[in-house]
Amino acid sequence: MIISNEVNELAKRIEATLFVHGDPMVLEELAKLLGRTKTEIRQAAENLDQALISSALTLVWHGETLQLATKRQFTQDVEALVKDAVSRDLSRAAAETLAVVSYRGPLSRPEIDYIRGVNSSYTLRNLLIRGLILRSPDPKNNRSYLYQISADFLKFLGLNRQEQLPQYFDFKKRLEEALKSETKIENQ
Amino acid sequence: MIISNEVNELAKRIEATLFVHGDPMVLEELAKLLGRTKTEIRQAAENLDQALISSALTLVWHGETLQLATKRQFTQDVEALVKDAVSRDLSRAAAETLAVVSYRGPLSRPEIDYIRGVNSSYTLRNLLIRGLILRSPDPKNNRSYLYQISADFLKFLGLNRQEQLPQYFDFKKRLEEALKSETKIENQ
Amino acid sequence: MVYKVKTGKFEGPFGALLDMVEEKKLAINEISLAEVCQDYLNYLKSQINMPRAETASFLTVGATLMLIKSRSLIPSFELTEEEEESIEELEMKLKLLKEFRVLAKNFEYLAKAKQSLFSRQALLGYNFGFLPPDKINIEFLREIQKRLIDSFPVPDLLPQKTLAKIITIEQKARDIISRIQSRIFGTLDKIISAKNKSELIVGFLAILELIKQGFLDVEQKNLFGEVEIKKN
Repeated sequence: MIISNEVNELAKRIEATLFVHGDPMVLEELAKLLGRTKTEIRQAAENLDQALISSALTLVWHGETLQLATKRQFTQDVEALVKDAVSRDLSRAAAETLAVVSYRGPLSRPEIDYIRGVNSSYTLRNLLIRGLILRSPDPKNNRSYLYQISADFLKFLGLNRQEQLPQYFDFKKRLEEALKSETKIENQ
Repeated sequence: MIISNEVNELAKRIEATLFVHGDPMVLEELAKLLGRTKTEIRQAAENLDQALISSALTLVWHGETLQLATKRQFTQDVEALVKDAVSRDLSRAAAETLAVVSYRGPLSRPEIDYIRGVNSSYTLRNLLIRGLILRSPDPKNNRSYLYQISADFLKFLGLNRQEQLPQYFDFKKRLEEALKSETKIENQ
Repeated sequence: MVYKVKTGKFEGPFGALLDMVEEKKLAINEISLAEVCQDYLNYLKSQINMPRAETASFLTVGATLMLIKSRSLIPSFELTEEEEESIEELEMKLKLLKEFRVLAKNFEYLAKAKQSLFSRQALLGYNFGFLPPDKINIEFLREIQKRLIDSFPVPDLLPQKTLAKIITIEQKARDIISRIQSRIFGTLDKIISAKNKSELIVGFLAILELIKQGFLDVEQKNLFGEVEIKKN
């Protein structure tokens, strides 16, 4: 396999920065650090994505963040090296809650409870501890939190982007139609 | 700049392994981990060296060890990043993690996560590189670390021993109770 | 060692109901819901350790199922607009949950496929000796630790009240039998004589149980008349 990859300088600077940063890095922060605009960063990152085709590494895009990770075909080689790895078991309640958060998030706990018809606080706490979901204060209600999936969750499933979730666009659309008729979400 | 890089599979496995491991790795260990001979590893590493010409990363050969690192021309970017990461005030999450490690350490990351109700891996890294906490291998579990307050930080606080922290025994007891109140399950 | 948060073993009324519909390989509609009504009530009765908060939501779904079942038994049974809506909502929510379950199955499958991506630890290999942050002192640490301890989740005690006034299905059934015996016949409203929604639900459950067991006979004299219940 012969691949031509003319990688521009900015793409490489991004690669070096993400390599050292390790964690997902916000595009905005990357732009500030490298003295470029967010658009330039995004473009160069696409470029880097292409260049990584022949590498063991890949870019994980999650929301406004970027992270460097190993490709899925190397899982078995590297997982033994990882300390305190996330347990691979997903209980049914956990998988169901993750499905709701993946396709409907960011959303609040009452909204998750409404869809599942059951109190999700224990399951959410468990997923937070495992780092599979993130929570942030609800900008509309500072006494409440919004939940969304994390980059770690995508990596856990072996995915690079949220859009790679099974049936992502298809399901999101159908879901919105189904919920259109339903406006009464009871807030506690 | 057009470069042809036919990277064989073993070279990529080495790349993935060194990426996750981070520290220099002895050839012998790499060979054992990937189920190949040292000669094969050495050959594939030469191959990887070539492939990395167009990357921001490079292979550092040091005696019998190999390490993946950023190329020298990106030193400035990387240093800016690192300086930025450690010059900031402690986030709320970092302060909380520091308090838990100070009062209840030595303890493992899962225990810290459990007490805080969120994943603490990022904040622990930050505290580690600032020298506020120390980590050591968990004698009971070789895939886990234990974290504790550093001697430097204790001194900085004006204390000789952890037990001199205000309300030490009271808080420690309550943290222990919180851990005990929930089911412990064996790892995998 | 991994610490795992205790998760409730109850999957909630929709989850349980969906299990029953799917077990019989039925589509989600009024006919199938009427069919699994009895299973659902039996399940409800068997769950003696169900948390109180859960019981309330289980009973609400039970009430909607009772409406569906009643209409299938008594075709002229009139439903209010609100009741019609609650049936529609139940169907909608079951369909929605079914969709999410398919997606959840995909996640479980992916998780088992062992294809996780791994990244590097942040700032690996860097060591700065000792870099203490500003504004950190003993008192600050104590305060942060205290706040964390104070925020530990306490067990849900709140729902205790919710069920205080709800009578169990068995109690209500006994009560109705004795009232039927003394009055021979009466209308549904009078027999149930519910003080609140929860009691009405339990009363409904009891009546249905008795009809099914052949204790009672249901009669509606004219199309919009009251439903009369007689002892057989």
